[in-house]
Amino acid sequence: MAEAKKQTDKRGSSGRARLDGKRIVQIRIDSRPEALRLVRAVVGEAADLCGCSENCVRDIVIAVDEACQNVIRHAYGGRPNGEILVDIRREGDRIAFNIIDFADPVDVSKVKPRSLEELRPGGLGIHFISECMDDARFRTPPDGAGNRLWMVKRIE
Amino acid sequence: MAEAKKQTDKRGSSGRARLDGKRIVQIRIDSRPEALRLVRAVVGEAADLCGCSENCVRDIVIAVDEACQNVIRHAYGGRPNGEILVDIRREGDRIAFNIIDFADPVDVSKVKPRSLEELRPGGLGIHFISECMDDARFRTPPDGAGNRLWMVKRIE
Amino acid sequence: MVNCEVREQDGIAVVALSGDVDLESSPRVRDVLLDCVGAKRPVLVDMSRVTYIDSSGVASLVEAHQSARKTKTTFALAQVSQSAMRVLELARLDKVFIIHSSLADGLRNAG
Amino acid sequence: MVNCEVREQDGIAVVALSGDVDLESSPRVRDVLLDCVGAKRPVLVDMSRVTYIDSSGVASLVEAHQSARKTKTTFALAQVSQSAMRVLELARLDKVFIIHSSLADGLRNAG
Ligand SMILES: Nc1ncnc2c1ncn2[C@@H]1O[C@H](COP(=O)(O)OP(=O)(O)O)[C@@H](O)[C@H]1O
Ligand SMILES: Nc1ncnc2c1ncn2[C@@H]1O[C@H](COP(=O)(O)OP(=O)(O)O)[C@@H](O)[C@H]1O
Repeated sequence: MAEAKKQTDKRGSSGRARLDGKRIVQIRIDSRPEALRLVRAVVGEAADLCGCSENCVRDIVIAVDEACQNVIRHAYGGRPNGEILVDIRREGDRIAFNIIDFADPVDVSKVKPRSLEELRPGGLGIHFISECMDDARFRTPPDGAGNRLWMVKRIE
Repeated sequence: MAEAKKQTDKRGSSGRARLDGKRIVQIRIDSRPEALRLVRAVVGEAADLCGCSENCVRDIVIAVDEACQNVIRHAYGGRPNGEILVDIRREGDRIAFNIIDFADPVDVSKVKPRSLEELRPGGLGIHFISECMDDARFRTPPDGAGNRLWMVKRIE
Repeated sequence: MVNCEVREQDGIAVVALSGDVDLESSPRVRDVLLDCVGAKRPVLVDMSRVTYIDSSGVASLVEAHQSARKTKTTFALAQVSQSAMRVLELARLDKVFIIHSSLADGLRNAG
Repeated sequence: MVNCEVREQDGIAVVALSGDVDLESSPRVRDVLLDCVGAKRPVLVDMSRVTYIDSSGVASLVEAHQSARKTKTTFALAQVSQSAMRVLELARLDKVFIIHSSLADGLRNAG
Protein backbone atom coordinates (compact mmCIF):
# COMPACT_ATOMS: atom_id res chain seq x y z
CA MET A 1 0.00 0.00 0.00
CA ALA A 2 1.36 3.41 -0.94
CA GLU A 3 2.34 5.51 2.03
CA ALA A 4 0.29 8.56 2.95
CA LYS A 5 1.13 11.62 0.90
CA LYS A 6 0.01 14.00 3.59
CA GLN A 7 1.19 17.11 1.82
CA THR A 8 -1.03 16.51 -1.20
CA ASP A 9 -4.29 16.05 0.73
CA LYS A 10 -6.90 18.72 0.29
CA ARG A 11 -7.95 20.46 3.46
CA GLY A 12 -11.02 22.49 4.36
CA SER A 13 -10.78 25.93 5.92
CA SER A 14 -10.46 24.42 9.40
CA GLY A 15 -7.44 22.33 8.41
CA ARG A 16 -9.69 19.28 8.43
CA ALA A 17 -8.90 16.75 5.71
CA ARG A 18 -11.67 17.06 3.16
CA LEU A 19 -13.16 13.93 1.69
CA ASP A 20 -13.54 14.21 -2.08
CA GLY A 21 -16.60 13.36 -4.10
CA LYS A 22 -20.33 13.26 -3.56
CA ARG A 23 -21.30 11.30 -0.49
CA ILE A 24 -23.50 8.27 -1.03
CA VAL A 25 -23.70 6.98 2.52
CA GLN A 26 -21.80 6.88 5.78
CA ILE A 27 -21.99 4.12 8.37
CA ARG A 28 -20.64 4.14 11.90
CA ILE A 29 -20.07 0.95 13.88
CA ASP A 30 -18.26 -0.16 17.00
CA SER A 31 -15.06 -2.17 16.55
CA ARG A 32 -16.83 -5.49 16.98
CA PRO A 33 -16.61 -8.48 14.63
CA GLU A 34 -20.39 -8.88 14.57
CA ALA A 35 -20.82 -5.39 13.15
CA LEU A 36 -18.96 -6.32 9.96
CA ARG A 37 -22.06 -7.74 8.36
CA LEU A 38 -23.80 -4.40 8.75
CA VAL A 39 -20.93 -2.86 6.81
CA ARG A 40 -21.04 -5.55 4.13
CA ALA A 41 -24.79 -5.07 3.69
CA VAL A 42 -24.62 -1.33 3.16
CA VAL A 43 -21.43 -1.41 1.09
CA GLY A 44 -22.88 -4.07 -1.21
CA GLU A 45 -26.09 -2.09 -1.71
CA ALA A 46 -24.18 1.14 -2.31
CA ALA A 47 -21.93 -0.45 -4.94
CA ASP A 48 -24.95 -1.98 -6.63
CA LEU A 49 -26.75 1.38 -6.53
CA CYS A 50 -23.76 2.95 -8.32
CA GLY A 51 -24.12 0.43 -11.13
CA CYS A 52 -21.29 -1.98 -10.29
CA SER A 53 -21.48 -5.47 -11.74
CA GLU A 54 -21.91 -8.45 -9.43
CA ASN A 55 -18.17 -9.20 -9.51
CA CYS A 56 -17.28 -5.59 -8.85
CA VAL A 57 -19.69 -5.49 -5.89
CA ARG A 58 -18.14 -8.69 -4.54
CA ASP A 59 -14.61 -7.31 -4.69
CA ILE A 60 -15.62 -4.05 -3.05
CA VAL A 61 -17.31 -5.90 -0.20
CA ILE A 62 -14.20 -8.03 0.33
CA ALA A 63 -11.87 -5.04 0.45
CA VAL A 64 -14.00 -2.94 2.80
CA ASP A 65 -14.60 -5.91 5.11
CA GLU A 66 -10.86 -6.66 5.28
CA ALA A 67 -10.02 -3.03 5.93
CA CYS A 68 -12.51 -2.86 8.82
CA GLN A 69 -11.21 -6.17 10.18
CA ASN A 70 -7.70 -4.74 10.27
CA VAL A 71 -8.94 -1.72 12.16
CA ILE A 72 -10.61 -4.00 14.71
CA ARG A 73 -7.64 -6.35 15.11
CA HIS A 74 -4.69 -4.02 14.66
CA ALA A 75 -5.60 -0.35 15.10
CA TYR A 76 -7.85 -1.09 18.10
CA GLY A 77 -5.97 -4.27 19.09
CA GLY A 78 -9.21 -6.17 19.52
CA ARG A 79 -10.86 -3.61 21.84
CA PRO A 80 -14.58 -3.62 21.04
CA ASN A 81 -15.33 -0.05 22.12
CA GLY A 82 -13.63 1.84 19.31
CA GLU A 83 -15.54 3.53 16.51
CA ILE A 84 -15.19 2.89 12.80
CA LEU A 85 -16.64 5.24 10.22
CA VAL A 86 -17.04 4.02 6.66
CA ASP A 87 -17.71 6.90 4.28
CA ILE A 88 -18.69 6.06 0.70
CA ARG A 89 -18.48 8.68 -2.05
CA ARG A 90 -18.84 8.88 -5.76
CA GLU A 91 -15.88 10.43 -7.60
CA GLY A 92 -16.85 10.48 -11.28
CA ASP A 93 -16.67 6.91 -12.54
CA ARG A 94 -15.12 5.65 -9.32
CA ILE A 95 -16.36 4.96 -5.82
CA ALA A 96 -14.18 6.05 -2.90
CA PHE A 97 -14.30 4.31 0.46
CA ASN A 98 -12.81 6.03 3.49
CA ILE A 99 -12.28 3.79 6.50
CA ILE A 100 -11.75 6.08 9.45
CA ASP A 101 -10.80 5.07 12.99
CA PHE A 102 -10.10 6.93 16.23
CA ALA A 103 -7.21 4.77 17.41
CA ASP A 104 -3.57 5.88 17.69
CA PRO A 105 -1.93 6.68 14.36
CA VAL A 106 -0.63 3.55 12.68
CA ASP A 107 2.96 3.06 11.47
CA VAL A 108 1.99 2.74 7.83
CA SER A 109 5.39 1.30 6.86
CA LYS A 110 4.36 -1.87 8.72
CA VAL A 111 1.15 -2.29 6.77
CA LYS A 112 2.16 -4.50 3.89
CA PRO A 113 1.24 -7.81 2.33
CA ARG A 114 3.30 -10.96 2.85
CA SER A 115 4.43 -13.29 0.09
CA LEU A 116 1.78 -15.83 -0.83
CA GLU A 117 4.42 -18.46 -1.60
CA GLU A 118 4.52 -19.46 2.02
CA LEU A 119 1.45 -21.49 3.08
CA ARG A 120 0.30 -20.25 6.48
CA PRO A 121 -2.89 -19.00 8.09
CA GLY A 122 -3.34 -15.22 8.17
CA GLY A 123 -1.66 -12.32 6.48
CA LEU A 124 -4.02 -12.05 3.51
CA GLY A 125 -6.03 -8.90 4.21
CA ILE A 126 -3.74 -6.30 2.63
CA HIS A 127 -3.23 -8.54 -0.38
CA PHE A 128 -7.01 -8.88 -0.83
CA ILE A 129 -7.42 -5.11 -0.57
CA SER A 130 -4.81 -4.37 -3.25
CA GLU A 131 -6.21 -7.01 -5.58
CA CYS A 132 -9.82 -5.94 -5.15
CA MET A 133 -9.37 -2.16 -5.29
CA ASP A 134 -7.80 0.08 -7.92
CA ASP A 135 -5.94 2.10 -5.32
CA ALA A 136 -5.64 2.08 -1.53
CA ARG A 137 -3.54 4.16 0.81
CA PHE A 138 -3.49 5.88 4.16
CA ARG A 139 -4.30 9.57 3.89
CA THR A 140 -4.66 12.43 6.35
CA PRO A 141 -7.57 11.62 8.67
CA PRO A 142 -10.22 14.21 9.57
CA ASP A 143 -9.66 16.18 12.79
CA GLY A 144 -10.03 14.02 15.86
CA ALA A 145 -9.65 10.76 13.94
CA GLY A 146 -6.65 8.45 14.15
CA ASN A 147 -6.34 6.96 10.70
CA ARG A 148 -7.98 7.09 7.31
CA LEU A 149 -7.57 4.36 4.74
CA TRP A 150 -8.75 5.62 1.36
CA MET A 151 -9.63 3.05 -1.29
CA VAL A 152 -11.11 3.56 -4.75
CA LYS A 153 -12.69 1.28 -7.28
CA ARG A 154 -13.68 2.05 -10.84
CA ILE A 155 -17.35 1.25 -11.46
CA GLU A 156 -17.56 -1.60 -13.91
CA MET B 1 -48.20 9.47 17.44
CA ALA B 2 -47.68 10.86 20.93
CA GLU B 3 -46.44 14.44 21.03
CA ALA B 4 -42.87 15.16 22.13
CA LYS B 5 -42.46 15.30 25.88
CA LYS B 6 -39.50 17.59 25.69
CA GLN B 7 -39.23 18.14 29.42
CA THR B 8 -38.70 14.45 30.17
CA ASP B 9 -35.86 13.94 27.68
CA LYS B 10 -32.46 13.21 29.15
CA ARG B 11 -29.77 15.69 28.22
CA GLY B 12 -25.99 15.49 28.30
CA SER B 13 -23.85 18.12 30.02
CA SER B 14 -23.90 20.29 26.89
CA GLY B 15 -27.71 20.38 26.83
CA ARG B 16 -27.60 18.00 23.89
CA ALA B 17 -30.40 15.42 23.86
CA ARG B 18 -28.81 12.14 24.81
CA LEU B 19 -29.79 9.01 22.93
CA ASP B 20 -30.43 6.11 25.29
CA GLY B 21 -29.06 2.61 24.97
CA LYS B 22 -26.02 0.94 23.48
CA ARG B 23 -25.44 1.96 19.89
CA ILE B 24 -25.49 -0.82 17.33
CA VAL B 25 -25.00 1.23 14.18
CA GLN B 26 -25.61 4.66 12.70
CA ILE B 27 -26.20 5.40 9.04
CA ARG B 28 -26.23 8.79 7.33
CA ILE B 29 -27.83 9.31 3.94
CA ASP B 30 -28.95 12.18 1.76
CA SER B 31 -32.69 12.82 1.45
CA ARG B 32 -32.98 10.88 -1.80
CA PRO B 33 -35.45 8.07 -2.55
CA GLU B 34 -32.69 5.82 -3.91
CA ALA B 35 -30.88 5.89 -0.57
CA LEU B 36 -33.78 4.17 1.18
CA ARG B 37 -32.58 0.75 0.17
CA LEU B 38 -29.28 1.38 1.93
CA VAL B 39 -31.26 2.10 5.08
CA ARG B 40 -33.42 -1.00 4.64
CA ALA B 41 -30.33 -3.18 4.18
CA VAL B 42 -28.59 -2.03 7.33
CA VAL B 43 -31.76 -1.88 9.44
CA GLY B 44 -32.71 -5.41 8.42
CA GLU B 45 -29.25 -6.76 9.27
CA ALA B 46 -29.19 -4.91 12.57
CA ALA B 47 -32.59 -6.26 13.62
CA ASP B 48 -31.52 -9.77 12.62
CA LEU B 49 -28.25 -9.36 14.55
CA CYS B 50 -30.30 -8.46 17.66
CA GLY B 51 -32.19 -11.73 17.36
CA CYS B 52 -35.47 -10.50 15.89
CA SER B 53 -37.64 -13.05 14.08
CA GLU B 54 -38.25 -12.72 10.36
CA ASN B 55 -41.63 -11.05 10.95
CA CYS B 56 -40.19 -8.67 13.49
CA VAL B 57 -37.36 -7.73 11.10
CA ARG B 58 -39.93 -7.12 8.35
CA ASP B 59 -42.02 -4.79 10.51
CA ILE B 60 -38.97 -2.85 11.65
CA VAL B 61 -37.82 -2.36 8.07
CA ILE B 62 -41.27 -1.11 7.07
CA ALA B 63 -41.45 1.41 9.91
CA VAL B 64 -37.95 2.83 9.43
CA ASP B 65 -38.41 3.08 5.67
CA GLU B 66 -41.72 4.93 6.08
CA ALA B 67 -40.21 7.27 8.65
CA CYS B 68 -37.33 8.14 6.32
CA GLN B 69 -39.75 8.59 3.42
CA ASN B 70 -41.72 11.09 5.44
CA VAL B 71 -38.56 13.02 6.20
CA ILE B 72 -37.73 13.12 2.48
CA ARG B 73 -41.23 14.12 1.36
CA HIS B 74 -42.43 16.30 4.22
CA ALA B 75 -39.58 17.55 6.43
CA TYR B 76 -37.34 18.28 3.42
CA GLY B 77 -40.26 18.79 1.00
CA GLY B 78 -38.59 16.61 -1.61
CA ARG B 79 -35.23 18.46 -1.57
CA PRO B 80 -32.55 15.85 -2.19
CA ASN B 81 -29.70 17.61 -0.38
CA GLY B 82 -30.84 17.19 3.21
CA GLU B 83 -29.23 14.73 5.59
CA ILE B 84 -30.93 11.90 7.43
CA LEU B 85 -29.28 10.11 10.31
CA VAL B 86 -30.64 6.75 11.42
CA ASP B 87 -29.26 5.74 14.80
CA ILE B 88 -29.99 2.23 16.04
CA ARG B 89 -29.53 1.30 19.69
CA ARG B 90 -30.21 -1.57 21.97
CA GLU B 91 -32.24 -0.75 25.09
CA GLY B 92 -32.52 -3.99 27.07
CA ASP B 93 -34.96 -6.23 25.21
CA ARG B 94 -35.93 -3.47 22.78
CA ILE B 95 -34.31 -1.80 19.80
CA ALA B 96 -34.59 1.96 19.50
CA PHE B 97 -34.45 3.73 16.16
CA ASN B 98 -33.83 7.47 16.06
CA ILE B 99 -34.60 9.12 12.74
CA ILE B 100 -32.91 12.50 12.82
CA ASP B 101 -33.16 15.26 10.22
CA PHE B 102 -31.76 18.78 9.87
CA ALA B 103 -34.87 20.37 8.39
CA ASP B 104 -37.05 22.98 10.10
CA PRO B 105 -38.88 21.72 13.17
CA VAL B 106 -42.08 19.95 12.24
CA ASP B 107 -45.52 20.79 13.64
CA VAL B 108 -46.01 17.42 15.31
CA SER B 109 -49.74 18.00 15.80
CA LYS B 110 -50.10 17.59 12.02
CA VAL B 111 -48.37 14.24 11.96
CA LYS B 112 -51.20 11.79 12.32
CA PRO B 113 -52.74 8.84 10.54
CA ARG B 114 -55.91 9.14 8.47
CA SER B 115 -58.87 6.79 8.72
CA LEU B 116 -58.43 3.68 6.61
CA GLU B 117 -62.17 3.53 5.87
CA GLU B 118 -61.74 5.90 2.98
CA LEU B 119 -60.11 4.22 -0.04
CA ARG B 120 -57.54 6.60 -1.49
CA PRO B 121 -53.89 6.54 -2.46
CA GLY B 122 -51.42 7.81 0.17
CA GLY B 123 -51.69 8.60 3.85
CA LEU B 124 -50.55 5.22 5.12
CA GLY B 125 -47.03 5.87 6.48
CA ILE B 126 -47.92 6.96 10.02
CA HIS B 127 -50.40 4.13 10.29
CA PHE B 128 -47.73 1.60 9.22
CA ILE B 129 -45.30 3.03 11.75
CA SER B 130 -47.73 2.75 14.66
CA GLU B 131 -48.74 -0.77 13.68
CA CYS B 132 -45.17 -2.00 13.18
CA MET B 133 -43.53 -0.40 16.21
CA ASP B 134 -44.33 -0.64 19.92
CA ASP B 135 -43.92 3.10 20.41
CA ALA B 136 -43.08 6.07 18.19
CA ARG B 137 -42.94 9.78 18.96
CA PHE B 138 -41.06 12.95 18.24
CA ARG B 139 -38.49 13.75 20.92
CA THR B 140 -35.93 16.50 21.47
CA PRO B 141 -33.41 16.34 18.63
CA PRO B 142 -29.66 16.57 19.24
CA ASP B 143 -28.08 20.05 18.94
CA GLY B 144 -28.06 21.28 15.38
CA ALA B 145 -30.69 18.81 14.23
CA GLY B 146 -34.26 19.68 13.25
CA ASN B 147 -36.33 16.71 14.31
CA ARG B 148 -35.94 13.35 15.96
CA LEU B 149 -38.50 10.60 15.58
CA TRP B 150 -37.87 7.92 18.20
CA MET B 151 -39.33 4.46 17.62
CA VAL B 152 -38.91 1.29 19.66
CA LYS B 153 -39.64 -2.34 19.01
CA ARG B 154 -39.48 -5.23 21.43
CA ILE B 155 -37.18 -7.98 20.13
CA GLU B 156 -39.28 -11.06 19.41
CA MET C 1 -34.54 -1.79 -8.38
CA VAL C 2 -37.93 -2.91 -9.63
CA ASN C 3 -38.65 -4.77 -12.80
CA CYS C 4 -42.10 -4.58 -14.48
CA GLU C 5 -42.71 -7.12 -17.20
CA VAL C 6 -45.99 -6.88 -19.10
CA ARG C 7 -47.20 -9.75 -21.22
CA GLU C 8 -50.51 -10.55 -22.87
CA GLN C 9 -52.08 -13.90 -21.95
CA ASP C 10 -55.63 -14.97 -22.98
CA GLY C 11 -56.54 -11.31 -23.52
CA ILE C 12 -55.33 -10.38 -20.05
CA ALA C 13 -52.43 -8.03 -19.35
CA VAL C 14 -50.22 -9.85 -16.86
CA VAL C 15 -47.84 -7.46 -15.07
CA ALA C 16 -45.03 -9.29 -13.28
CA LEU C 17 -43.38 -7.08 -10.68
CA SER C 18 -40.06 -8.09 -9.18
CA GLY C 19 -37.78 -6.43 -6.67
CA ASP C 20 -38.46 -3.56 -4.29
CA VAL C 21 -41.42 -1.28 -4.98
CA ASP C 22 -40.42 1.77 -2.98
CA LEU C 23 -40.41 5.55 -3.10
CA GLU C 24 -37.82 5.43 -5.87
CA SER C 25 -39.46 2.84 -8.09
CA SER C 26 -43.19 3.20 -7.42
CA PRO C 27 -43.72 6.07 -9.95
CA ARG C 28 -42.68 3.66 -12.70
CA VAL C 29 -44.93 0.92 -11.38
CA ARG C 30 -47.79 3.40 -11.21
CA ASP C 31 -47.27 4.41 -14.87
CA VAL C 32 -47.16 0.82 -16.07
CA LEU C 33 -50.28 -0.15 -14.10
CA LEU C 34 -52.30 2.89 -15.22
CA ASP C 35 -51.25 2.28 -18.83
CA CYS C 36 -52.44 -1.30 -18.67
CA VAL C 37 -55.73 -0.36 -17.00
CA GLY C 38 -56.18 2.44 -19.56
CA ALA C 39 -55.94 -0.11 -22.38
CA LYS C 40 -59.22 -1.55 -21.01
CA ARG C 41 -58.08 -5.12 -20.82
CA PRO C 42 -58.30 -7.01 -17.55
CA VAL C 43 -55.07 -6.54 -15.56
CA LEU C 44 -53.51 -9.21 -13.36
CA VAL C 45 -50.46 -8.26 -11.28
CA ASP C 46 -48.12 -11.13 -10.44
CA MET C 47 -46.65 -10.15 -7.06
CA SER C 48 -44.72 -13.35 -6.33
CA ARG C 49 -41.33 -11.72 -6.72
CA VAL C 50 -42.04 -8.48 -4.90
CA THR C 51 -39.34 -8.42 -2.23
CA TYR C 52 -40.58 -5.21 -0.63
CA ILE C 53 -43.43 -2.76 -1.11
CA ASP C 54 -43.93 0.47 0.81
CA SER C 55 -46.85 2.86 1.23
CA SER C 56 -46.03 4.58 -2.08
CA GLY C 57 -46.17 1.23 -3.86
CA VAL C 58 -49.49 0.48 -2.21
CA ALA C 59 -50.71 3.91 -3.35
CA SER C 60 -49.91 2.92 -6.96
CA LEU C 61 -51.98 -0.23 -6.57
CA VAL C 62 -54.87 1.78 -5.09
CA GLU C 63 -54.77 4.23 -7.99
CA ALA C 64 -54.84 1.45 -10.55
CA HIS C 65 -57.67 -0.25 -8.65
CA GLN C 66 -59.72 2.97 -8.63
CA SER C 67 -59.04 3.71 -12.27
CA ALA C 68 -60.13 0.16 -13.18
CA ARG C 69 -63.33 0.59 -11.21
CA LYS C 70 -64.17 3.75 -13.12
CA THR C 71 -63.67 2.09 -16.49
CA LYS C 72 -65.23 -1.19 -15.29
CA THR C 73 -62.05 -3.12 -16.03
CA THR C 74 -60.86 -6.02 -13.86
CA PHE C 75 -57.82 -5.27 -11.72
CA ALA C 76 -56.52 -8.16 -9.61
CA LEU C 77 -53.39 -9.35 -7.84
CA ALA C 78 -52.00 -12.87 -7.88
CA GLN C 79 -49.61 -14.88 -5.69
CA VAL C 80 -48.73 -11.99 -3.42
CA SER C 81 -45.39 -12.56 -1.68
CA GLN C 82 -45.42 -12.82 2.11
CA SER C 83 -43.73 -9.50 2.59
CA ALA C 84 -46.13 -7.69 0.23
CA MET C 85 -49.10 -9.39 1.91
CA ARG C 86 -48.02 -8.05 5.28
CA VAL C 87 -48.14 -4.52 3.87
CA LEU C 88 -51.55 -5.04 2.23
CA GLU C 89 -52.85 -6.31 5.56
CA LEU C 90 -51.43 -3.29 7.39
CA ALA C 91 -53.24 -1.09 4.86
CA ARG C 92 -56.46 -3.15 5.32
CA LEU C 93 -56.43 -3.71 1.57
CA ASP C 94 -56.26 -7.50 1.68
CA LYS C 95 -60.08 -7.42 1.76
CA VAL C 96 -60.43 -4.65 -0.82
CA PHE C 97 -58.27 -5.93 -3.65
CA ILE C 98 -59.11 -9.06 -5.60
CA ILE C 99 -56.28 -11.41 -4.68
CA HIS C 100 -55.74 -14.82 -6.31
CA SER C 101 -53.45 -17.36 -4.71
CA SER C 102 -52.22 -18.61 -8.10
CA LEU C 103 -51.66 -17.06 -11.48
CA ALA C 104 -53.82 -19.77 -13.09
CA ASP C 105 -56.69 -18.83 -10.78
CA GLY C 106 -56.23 -15.21 -11.68
CA LEU C 107 -56.24 -15.91 -15.41
CA ARG C 108 -59.39 -18.05 -15.12
CA ASN C 109 -61.25 -15.36 -13.19
CA ALA C 110 -59.98 -12.12 -14.63
CA GLY C 111 -61.20 -12.57 -18.22
CA MET D 1 -24.30 -16.16 11.03
CA VAL D 2 -22.64 -19.38 9.96
CA ASN D 3 -24.03 -22.85 10.28
CA CYS D 4 -21.69 -25.89 10.43
CA GLU D 5 -23.39 -29.24 9.99
CA VAL D 6 -21.21 -32.33 10.37
CA ARG D 7 -22.43 -35.70 9.16
CA GLU D 8 -20.72 -39.05 8.57
CA GLN D 9 -21.05 -40.51 5.08
CA ASP D 10 -19.15 -43.60 3.87
CA GLY D 11 -16.59 -43.09 6.64
CA ILE D 12 -16.05 -39.48 5.61
CA ALA D 13 -16.84 -36.46 7.78
CA VAL D 14 -18.85 -34.12 5.58
CA VAL D 15 -18.90 -30.57 6.96
CA ALA D 16 -21.59 -28.42 5.36
CA LEU D 17 -20.93 -24.73 5.93
CA SER D 18 -23.66 -22.21 5.24
CA GLY D 19 -23.81 -18.47 5.62
CA ASP D 20 -21.04 -15.94 6.12
CA VAL D 21 -17.67 -17.18 7.38
CA ASP D 22 -16.23 -13.95 8.75
CA LEU D 23 -14.20 -12.57 11.64
CA GLU D 24 -17.13 -13.27 13.96
CA SER D 25 -17.89 -16.82 12.90
CA SER D 26 -14.55 -18.21 11.68
CA PRO D 27 -13.33 -19.26 15.16
CA ARG D 28 -16.26 -21.67 15.34
CA VAL D 29 -15.59 -22.98 11.82
CA ARG D 30 -11.93 -23.45 12.77
CA ASP D 31 -12.85 -25.50 15.86
CA VAL D 32 -15.23 -27.74 13.93
CA LEU D 33 -12.74 -28.35 11.13
CA LEU D 34 -9.82 -29.08 13.47
CA ASP D 35 -12.02 -31.44 15.51
CA CYS D 36 -12.98 -33.35 12.39
CA VAL D 37 -9.41 -33.51 11.12
CA GLY D 38 -8.28 -34.60 14.61
CA ALA D 39 -10.65 -37.55 14.49
CA LYS D 40 -8.47 -38.86 11.65
CA ARG D 41 -11.23 -39.49 9.19
CA PRO D 42 -11.13 -37.91 5.76
CA VAL D 43 -12.85 -34.51 5.84
CA LEU D 44 -14.88 -33.05 2.99
CA VAL D 45 -16.16 -29.48 3.33
CA ASP D 46 -19.33 -28.70 1.38
CA MET D 47 -18.98 -25.00 0.50
CA SER D 48 -22.00 -24.67 -1.76
CA ARG D 49 -23.92 -22.48 0.67
CA VAL D 50 -21.08 -20.25 1.79
CA THR D 51 -22.39 -16.78 1.01
CA TYR D 52 -19.20 -14.99 2.08
CA ILE D 53 -15.76 -15.94 3.36
CA ASP D 54 -13.06 -13.53 4.46
CA SER D 55 -9.34 -13.88 5.16
CA SER D 56 -10.01 -15.21 8.66
CA GLY D 57 -12.24 -17.93 7.20
CA VAL D 58 -9.55 -18.79 4.68
CA ALA D 59 -7.06 -18.97 7.57
CA SER D 60 -9.28 -21.60 9.24
CA LEU D 61 -9.25 -23.67 6.06
CA VAL D 62 -5.45 -23.35 5.81
CA GLU D 63 -5.04 -24.49 9.41
CA ALA D 64 -7.24 -27.52 8.86
CA HIS D 65 -5.37 -28.31 5.64
CA GLN D 66 -2.01 -28.17 7.42
CA SER D 67 -3.21 -30.22 10.35
CA ALA D 68 -4.55 -32.87 7.94
CA ARG D 69 -1.20 -32.98 6.16
CA LYS D 70 0.62 -33.65 9.40
CA THR D 71 -1.66 -36.52 10.31
CA LYS D 72 -1.87 -37.75 6.71
CA THR D 73 -5.64 -37.30 6.65
CA THR D 74 -7.50 -36.18 3.52
CA PHE D 75 -8.89 -32.63 3.67
CA ALA D 76 -10.85 -31.48 0.64
CA LEU D 77 -13.44 -28.93 -0.40
CA ALA D 78 -16.48 -29.58 -2.58
CA GLN D 79 -18.80 -27.42 -4.70
CA VAL D 80 -17.28 -24.13 -3.66
CA SER D 81 -19.73 -21.26 -4.16
CA GLN D 82 -18.73 -18.53 -6.62
CA SER D 83 -18.12 -15.97 -3.96
CA ALA D 84 -15.93 -18.32 -1.89
CA MET D 85 -14.02 -19.35 -5.03
CA ARG D 86 -13.17 -15.72 -5.75
CA VAL D 87 -11.56 -15.46 -2.30
CA LEU D 88 -9.64 -18.75 -2.70
CA GLU D 89 -8.33 -17.46 -6.02
CA LEU D 90 -7.28 -14.16 -4.45
CA ALA D 91 -5.37 -16.16 -1.82
CA ARG D 92 -3.85 -18.37 -4.56
CA LEU D 93 -5.27 -21.36 -2.72
CA ASP D 94 -7.41 -22.66 -5.56
CA LYS D 95 -4.34 -24.63 -6.69
CA VAL D 96 -3.31 -25.68 -3.15
CA PHE D 97 -6.54 -27.12 -1.79
CA ILE D 98 -8.13 -30.25 -3.20
CA ILE D 99 -11.38 -28.94 -4.68
CA HIS D 100 -14.13 -31.18 -6.07
CA SER D 101 -16.83 -29.74 -8.24
CA SER D 102 -19.48 -32.08 -6.79
CA LEU D 103 -20.06 -33.71 -3.43
CA ALA D 104 -20.28 -37.13 -5.12
CA ASP D 105 -16.84 -36.59 -6.65
CA GLY D 106 -15.49 -35.61 -3.29
CA LEU D 107 -16.97 -38.65 -1.57
CA ARG D 108 -15.56 -40.99 -4.24
CA ASN D 109 -12.08 -39.53 -3.96
CA ALA D 110 -11.75 -38.64 -0.28
CA GLY D 111 -12.06 -42.16 1.16
N1 LIG E 1 -5.47 -0.85 10.20
C1 LIG E 1 -4.26 -1.30 10.59
N2 LIG E 1 -3.67 -0.77 11.66
C2 LIG E 1 -2.46 -1.19 12.06
N3 LIG E 1 -1.76 -2.16 11.44
C3 LIG E 1 -2.29 -2.74 10.37
C4 LIG E 1 -3.57 -2.34 9.87
N4 LIG E 1 -3.84 -3.08 8.79
C5 LIG E 1 -2.80 -3.91 8.62
N5 LIG E 1 -1.85 -3.73 9.55
C6 LIG E 1 -0.54 -4.42 9.65
O1 LIG E 1 -0.31 -5.08 8.40
C7 LIG E 1 -0.14 -6.48 8.59
C8 LIG E 1 -0.69 -7.26 7.43
O2 LIG E 1 -2.11 -7.18 7.43
P1 LIG E 1 -2.98 -8.29 6.72
O3 LIG E 1 -2.44 -8.52 5.35
O4 LIG E 1 -4.40 -7.86 6.79
O5 LIG E 1 -2.77 -9.63 7.53
P2 LIG E 1 -3.04 -9.98 9.07
O6 LIG E 1 -3.91 -8.92 9.60
O7 LIG E 1 -3.68 -11.32 9.05
O8 LIG E 1 -1.67 -9.99 9.70
C9 LIG E 1 -0.77 -6.80 9.92
O9 LIG E 1 -0.21 -7.92 10.56
C10 LIG E 1 -0.53 -5.51 10.71
O10 LIG E 1 0.74 -5.51 11.29
N1 LIG F 1 -41.36 13.75 9.01
C1 LIG F 1 -42.45 14.53 8.81
N2 LIG F 1 -42.32 15.86 8.73
C2 LIG F 1 -43.38 16.65 8.52
N3 LIG F 1 -44.63 16.19 8.37
C3 LIG F 1 -44.84 14.87 8.43
C4 LIG F 1 -43.76 13.97 8.65
N4 LIG F 1 -44.27 12.73 8.67
C5 LIG F 1 -45.59 12.86 8.46
N5 LIG F 1 -45.96 14.13 8.33
C6 LIG F 1 -47.34 14.64 8.11
O1 LIG F 1 -48.26 13.60 8.46
C7 LIG F 1 -49.13 13.28 7.36
C8 LIG F 1 -49.43 11.79 7.31
O2 LIG F 1 -48.26 11.05 6.94
P1 LIG F 1 -48.38 9.63 6.30
O3 LIG F 1 -49.32 8.82 7.10
O4 LIG F 1 -47.01 9.08 6.16
O5 LIG F 1 -49.04 9.82 4.86
P2 LIG F 1 -48.58 10.70 3.62
O6 LIG F 1 -47.15 11.01 3.83
O7 LIG F 1 -48.81 9.82 2.44
O8 LIG F 1 -49.45 11.90 3.61
C9 LIG F 1 -48.39 13.80 6.14
O9 LIG F 1 -49.24 14.11 5.09
C10 LIG F 1 -47.65 15.01 6.69
O10 LIG F 1 -48.49 16.13 6.72
